[in-house]
Amino acid sequence: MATAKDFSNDIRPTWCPGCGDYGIWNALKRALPEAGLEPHTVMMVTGIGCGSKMNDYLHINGLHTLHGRALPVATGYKLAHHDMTVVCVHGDGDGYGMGGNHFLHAVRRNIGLVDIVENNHVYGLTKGQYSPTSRPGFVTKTSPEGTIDRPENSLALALSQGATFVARTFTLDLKHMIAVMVAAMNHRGYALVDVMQPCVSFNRGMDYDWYKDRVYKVDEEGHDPKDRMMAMARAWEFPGEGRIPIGILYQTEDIPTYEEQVPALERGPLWQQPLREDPAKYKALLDELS
Amino acid sequence: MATAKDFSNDIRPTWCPGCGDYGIWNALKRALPEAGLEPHTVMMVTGIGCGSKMNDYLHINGLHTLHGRALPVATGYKLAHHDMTVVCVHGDGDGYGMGGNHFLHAVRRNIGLVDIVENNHVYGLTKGQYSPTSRPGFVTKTSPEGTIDRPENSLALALSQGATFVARTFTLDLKHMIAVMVAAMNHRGYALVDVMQPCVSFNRGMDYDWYKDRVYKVDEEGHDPKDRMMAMARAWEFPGEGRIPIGILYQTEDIPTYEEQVPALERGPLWQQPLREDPAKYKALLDELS
Amino acid sequence: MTHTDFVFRIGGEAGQGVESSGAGFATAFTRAGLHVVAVPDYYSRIRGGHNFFSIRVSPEPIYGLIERVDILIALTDETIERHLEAMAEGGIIILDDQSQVSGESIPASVTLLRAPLNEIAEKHGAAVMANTAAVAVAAGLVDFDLDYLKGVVRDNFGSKGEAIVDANLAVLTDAYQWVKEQASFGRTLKPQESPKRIACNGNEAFAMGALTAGCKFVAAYPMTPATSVFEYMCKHAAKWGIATKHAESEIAAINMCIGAAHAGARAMAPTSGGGFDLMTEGLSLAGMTETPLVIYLAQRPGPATGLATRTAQTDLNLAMYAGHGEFPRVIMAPGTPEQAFDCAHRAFNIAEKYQCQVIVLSDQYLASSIFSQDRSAFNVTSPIIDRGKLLSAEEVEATDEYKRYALTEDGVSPRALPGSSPKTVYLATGNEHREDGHITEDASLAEAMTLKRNKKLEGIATEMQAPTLYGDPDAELTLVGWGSTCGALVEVVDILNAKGKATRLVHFCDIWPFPANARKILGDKAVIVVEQNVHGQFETLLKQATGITVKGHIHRVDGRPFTVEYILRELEA
Amino acid sequence: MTHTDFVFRIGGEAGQGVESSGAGFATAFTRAGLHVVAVPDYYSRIRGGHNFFSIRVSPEPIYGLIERVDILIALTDETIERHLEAMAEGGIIILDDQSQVSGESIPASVTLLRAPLNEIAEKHGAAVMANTAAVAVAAGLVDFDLDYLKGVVRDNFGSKGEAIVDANLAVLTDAYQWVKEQASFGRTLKPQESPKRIACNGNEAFAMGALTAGCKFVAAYPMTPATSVFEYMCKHAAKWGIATKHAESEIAAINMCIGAAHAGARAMAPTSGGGFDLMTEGLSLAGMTETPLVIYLAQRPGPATGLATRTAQTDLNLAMYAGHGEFPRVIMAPGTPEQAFDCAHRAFNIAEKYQCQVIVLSDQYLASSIFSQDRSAFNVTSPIIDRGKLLSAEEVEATDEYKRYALTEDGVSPRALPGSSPKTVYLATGNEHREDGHITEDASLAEAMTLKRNKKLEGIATEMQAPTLYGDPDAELTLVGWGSTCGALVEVVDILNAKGKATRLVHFCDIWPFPANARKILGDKAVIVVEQNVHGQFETLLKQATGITVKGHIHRVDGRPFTVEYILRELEA
Ligand SMILES: Cc1ncc(C[n+]2csc(CCOP(=O)(O)OP(=O)(O)O)c2C)c(N)n1
Ligand SMILES: Cc1ncc(C[n+]2csc(CCOP(=O)(O)OP(=O)(O)O)c2C)c(N)n1
Ligand code: SF4
Ligand code: SF4
Ligand SMILES: [Mg+2]
Ligand SMILES: [Mg+2]
Repeated sequence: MATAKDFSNDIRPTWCPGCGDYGIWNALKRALPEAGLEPHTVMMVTGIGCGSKMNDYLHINGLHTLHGRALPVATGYKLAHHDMTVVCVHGDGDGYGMGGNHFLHAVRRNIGLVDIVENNHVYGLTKGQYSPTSRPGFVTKTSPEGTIDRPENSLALALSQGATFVARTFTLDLKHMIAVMVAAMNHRGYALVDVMQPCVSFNRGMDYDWYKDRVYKVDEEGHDPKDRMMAMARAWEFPGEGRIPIGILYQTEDIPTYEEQVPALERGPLWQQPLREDPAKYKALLDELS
Repeated sequence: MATAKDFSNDIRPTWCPGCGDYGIWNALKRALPEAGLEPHTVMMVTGIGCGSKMNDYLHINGLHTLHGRALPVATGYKLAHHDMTVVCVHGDGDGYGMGGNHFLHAVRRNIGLVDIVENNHVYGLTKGQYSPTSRPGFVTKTSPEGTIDRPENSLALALSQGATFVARTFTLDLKHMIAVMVAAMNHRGYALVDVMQPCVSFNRGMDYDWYKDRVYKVDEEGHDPKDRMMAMARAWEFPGEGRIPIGILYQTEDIPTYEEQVPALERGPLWQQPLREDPAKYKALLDELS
Repeated sequence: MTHTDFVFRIGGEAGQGVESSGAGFATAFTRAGLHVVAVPDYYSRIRGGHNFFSIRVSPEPIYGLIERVDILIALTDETIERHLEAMAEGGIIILDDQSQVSGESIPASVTLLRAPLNEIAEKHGAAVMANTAAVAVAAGLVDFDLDYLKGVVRDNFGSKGEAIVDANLAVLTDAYQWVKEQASFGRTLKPQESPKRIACNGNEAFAMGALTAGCKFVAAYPMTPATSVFEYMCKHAAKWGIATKHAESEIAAINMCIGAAHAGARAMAPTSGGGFDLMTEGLSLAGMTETPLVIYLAQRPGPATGLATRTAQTDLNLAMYAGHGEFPRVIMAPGTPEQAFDCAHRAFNIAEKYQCQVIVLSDQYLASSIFSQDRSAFNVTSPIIDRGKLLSAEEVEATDEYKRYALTEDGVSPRALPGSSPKTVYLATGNEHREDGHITEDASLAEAMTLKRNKKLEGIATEMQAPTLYGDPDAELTLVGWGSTCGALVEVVDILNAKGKATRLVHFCDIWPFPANARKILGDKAVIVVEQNVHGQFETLLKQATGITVKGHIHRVDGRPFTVEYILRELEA
Repeated sequence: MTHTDFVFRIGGEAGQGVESSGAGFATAFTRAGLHVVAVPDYYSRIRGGHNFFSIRVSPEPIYGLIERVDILIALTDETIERHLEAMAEGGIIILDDQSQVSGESIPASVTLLRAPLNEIAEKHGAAVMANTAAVAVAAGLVDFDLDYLKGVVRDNFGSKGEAIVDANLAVLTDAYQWVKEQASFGRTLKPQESPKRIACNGNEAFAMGALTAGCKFVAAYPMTPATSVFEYMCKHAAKWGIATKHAESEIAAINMCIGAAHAGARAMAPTSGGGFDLMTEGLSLAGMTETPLVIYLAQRPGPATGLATRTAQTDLNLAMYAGHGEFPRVIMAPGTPEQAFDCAHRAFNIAEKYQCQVIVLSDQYLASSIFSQDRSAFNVTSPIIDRGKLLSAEEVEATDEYKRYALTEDGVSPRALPGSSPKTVYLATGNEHREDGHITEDASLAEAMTLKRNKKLEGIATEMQAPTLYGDPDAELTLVGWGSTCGALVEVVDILNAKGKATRLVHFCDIWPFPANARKILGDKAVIVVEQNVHGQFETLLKQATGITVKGHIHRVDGRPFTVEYILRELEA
């Protein structure tokens, strides 16, 4: 089995000291091997943002794409190389804002990939504008009077579209993070992992203590991850005034993944299929047009 | 009060004979005046698709935009001219597919506009490819083996994001359509009206009878449109194997609209504000940089 | 001027079978060894309106659309009104005998043939077969062997069951018989011996090219006039092992293609201008990550939705310059289905050899017009497949400190596919990067990488094919065209040369990098550039790349394709 | 060569206050009547790394960035390593006296001044004020009046409370006093009488221009280096009655702008290349519906994410040609904040007069470099506001059968705002349309509308300003530049002319439609084009528009701005 070291490289992250992304980084270095993966058996697809630089700081196959486009790139990748484990890592602005449409369609397709969203409720890399998950009234440079957009509820959105794995975790709880990530990596289909991640530079109102005071583990409160309505009720708790549920809110493995159903993939991964076919088939193409 | 005739022009719709869009057209011509509107007090913003041609066939202020972009155009319009009633009309491919991200963000903003989606569960104008709401297994030119995308549940999506008005109606029930549309036009905030619309050319499996056999009125079955969980449960009924709920699934007017909260609009509609300000204010701009 | 060609035109409402009849005619004539150019004209609507299909057929080679109509099938009365002016002397208009058209406005030189189309159709089942009856009447008028039409009916309706086939065959026979007793056109159209041909439009040819080039992944969002390329790939996907994804938008489509191509699948995204706009950020990402991609861009008149079902050459500049930042790209604009097929093969090879993006620029006219083409011209069985510096399994094994973006002399770095070995784990990023793929902001590395990427243009330039020279090589008058206008221009050149006005055509298929030898082929004489846009987009590029003098140009911007006559008229003006 | 200017450079990690110190210095010097050019150099990260700010100041006018550093403030040891090479003879490096830097590698001509920066800062509260101490030390070295820095501290920290202000003031005083007793730079920097100036970067100037031009609606998605234009508008929105919308994407942003502009609000979308890509379909819609729009496109090196915080001139072609279909557009590339301000005013007027889209092309260098500018050059109070053929309430009342897209001689149709009257109810569509706005597919109407829209270019062309001629008008050597490179080029011209090498500069702000009089100003001599891209994008346009001979070019493509020396070196090479 690989170890965290196998996934490490010598590049020092550019994140601010204290940034919640370090926790996610450490969790990934441990979750990946724990899920039985090696650097060349995973493809980590990221978007653009602070946290999307994740694959620059790992020894792993990586695609660092465009702001908001991690999911379609990952979908194309998965379809062409479906025995690779595909893990997306990106920010809330990236995944839920710019990438919202890809998010919703990835969910309903149940494409087999892990979608880790580093949710710091702000745009970090562009220096602190409000994000789709920002709390109402959040004062930023693009909302000097406080935001008036109500926050997006991404877990509820995923559930509403029949997501097969919906989870949340918190960057200060390494064990919890690892457990949730490993479960996601072993899941059949699309797995959403929303990570509560403090941004110490631009979202000081939501610091580690703020989160610590609010998070609670759903599995310690009799939650049934097979009950979609219960999951929805938990999802609606946050964003909100009260507590923040973490853990696996919902999971089912009864739904086939998208890639399981694509006829072309029955003969094996696309990337390994020969480019030339049985010569007899070619004539038929011309006959169709004759 | 204006009448249907005031909203009529002499252009003959290009829709196929029997298309469900005719019913929506007729309903609009009656709902608009019934809601107290006149051709110059409404802005009808449409996307691209069969049904999006709606404003070409009405005497009304219209903006016929791009595929998927009706909502942002309408949002900009509303912010600049907020005493105009803004009504979006577009197809399911337009509103829920290409425009999915705008949809989700419009909902959470509660921007004051009516969003009528002509949901024929197919792409009509491009001649019959499956849409995000198409039933599983639907055979089309882009899904010769049947679709493997699970259908989008747009009403559930809207509810998941705190929509303040979520309704569905059916193009064969003119009275129901008019009632729902008028309620939407009078609603405070974003109002989704999903219309079950047969496409007689490219979705023959879902013809008038197919819908008639399935639709039922939620208000006849003790539905409480103030109960979000109940609304969600109804929303999850369709797309699905069973019945199709129609009527107002959820409504609340307790949430302020987006435009009510924009400070700049306190002095009146943007388009009527003078372009020049009190001369004294200008010097301050230079002082800031001095 | 005597001519040996015939032009049939079928007009009616959308939904009346104009399209299927037109295509069926084209197939039948092609099977009879005749040359065919068949051009549809549709409104952006599903039913109603006025659509028509012009089928030009000739025992001699033909290449383009002309305006004259010999036999008009008027499925609606409006058809007569709209096309009367185009009727040839001695032309015949076929209409249903129940039509209320008085015939008063019909000149003496044109015959109005009132045929019992509906009657025959209804006799055998349903009025929807009136178009079948009309086609048989048209065939009978020129004494065309009915067996060819019967064959097409069998093929087209075969999947709908024996009963439907039989009914249509009966309609054909009755209508043919009827006309034989009633009327005939002055000339006849006989089958002839000839090399085997296929009848296909540009989209089918391009898609067949992509399929046989080993394209394994297609993501798209339907958009006229590119949709049928996608649909062709979907139709063949299961059997050929191609993953096709009808994506949620063109943005998703291009990014899915990037993912798939990065994995190692030959990937393609077909679209039109508006969809291409949405793909341009992704295009830029592909440029930065050096991901091979083929984009099929079928033009239609814009801006915005414009004329959705019509034709234009207005997106050359878009294809050339869209996508932010600077990276090499390739543009080809095939002039015929045969060239489209060929471009597909070349596009996938060039994309992989230079790890770049190839845009094949088509338009609605080429995309949906049917041309008879020599079957032998389509090398489906053994096209060259060149994946460039893609590392083989053995090469990967022999690798040591793999660098995906190694600075090389030609700018092309050896490419290992992720997952192929623990030795070739790497990052690809849209940020500026080091040779190993990781992010850098170092000034000299940034400069080196920028130059590396753009250096690839030099290699690509060696792949570009010279423009085709046609007509009198020493002629004073040179017409220059690109893309789909080729056919009409060839005929213009023939006509002028036949008239004694020495003319030549220089036609560009490969457009960017601008073919180095173009300047020599063009020579020093001033030229006239013919294209379907207002701004003279190709003209600007031509002047810039060659410094040649352009003494005039012919533009058509109403969404309709160039006809031979249109160009001749403009040349005279 | 003797010089009267000083270059200060502050280097350190992101988060150490490099940015605020640099900007504060620029303001203080400007208030002292001195000329300032202050240029930041940042990494795309929030903390750590190595950022620096170069502040050039002079009693004489200065315009560009130079490479020499007189006084280096090294907040980190890495700063010394990186900038040692740039140190002038007699230069001084200020560093903290606790630093472990040995000083061995420092040449004798450079002084290492170990100052108790942290000590002083900590004495008054916290180490974060070390940069304040360093600035005071630098000021003390050139005997610059401390009151100016005190004023800046008061303004900048005022909102944070008296205690913080006082602490910083105490740090300033102590550090200044300390250096006075320790060291001094050879020359001194004295305040001088001068016309009132402001210190601002290109983004602030452009945003202030937009604000005072009556821009009422801004929708954007944050993107470096355009973000601060949006943030400026957000900051002033409540007070000035501007609706600003941080949208879900650039696609949403441009389409929101189209909606708002259609309603009658002057609307603007600021972005950078990748965001602009996403806006291009909307741009095309605006072209078709003839909706006035202003887009501010601040360039940075691509493709894709490239070097997100650095500079380039690589998106000229993108601005020129992106968006499918053909429609008129305007491109301006201001060279200074003053020009940026002016362009904003002109852009909104031209957009409304011609119902077209104006793209103002900036770049990271202009966007974020601070220049002292004469206050009088900024006509904030009474700019011309020309809304063109926008119908007044009375005109609307007098209307009869209003046609939004009436075919007129100049291509511009009278524009009524929806809702203004029952008489002016109309449809605007991205499909081809009739004069009344409703959809058409008619061929001749389609042609007429295409020509109408593009006809507007002729009117627009009359609005384009000639390029600026600077230096010796009869010089043999002509440098041509566009956009932000202006300042460096002006100084190059001065230096060469002073050296006796007659040189002139032709600088373009207005780029498209290409200024008609440019050809005359350029004359017949061959030119050298200076720009920050690989492909020579402006050079191509210049040749195409003027036919002029370009005998050479200077490109810089490492993401760093041109310095005066860089251009001089390249000219010599
Ligand atoms: C099309 C486009 N628009 C804008 C940007 C600029 N941009 C870079 S990162 C970012 C937001 C980052 O926020 P988030 O995704 O939440 O990530 P974080 O930095 O908070 O981890 C933006 C707007 C971009 N790269 N591309
Ligand atoms: C960017 C873009 N991509 C594709 C198209 C082509 N297109 C036009 S309408 C349409 C789909 C129509 O489906 P829907 O929105 O459901 O409307 P309907 O025709 O069914 O009423 C598509 C894909 C387009 N106009 N723009
Ligand atoms: S800005 Fe916020 S999210 Fe980005 S690195 Fe710093 S702390 Fe982390
Ligand atoms: S294709 Fe379908 S949706 Fe479009 S007009 Fe015809 S019936 Fe209506
Ligand atoms: Mg974030
Ligand atoms: Mg539809």
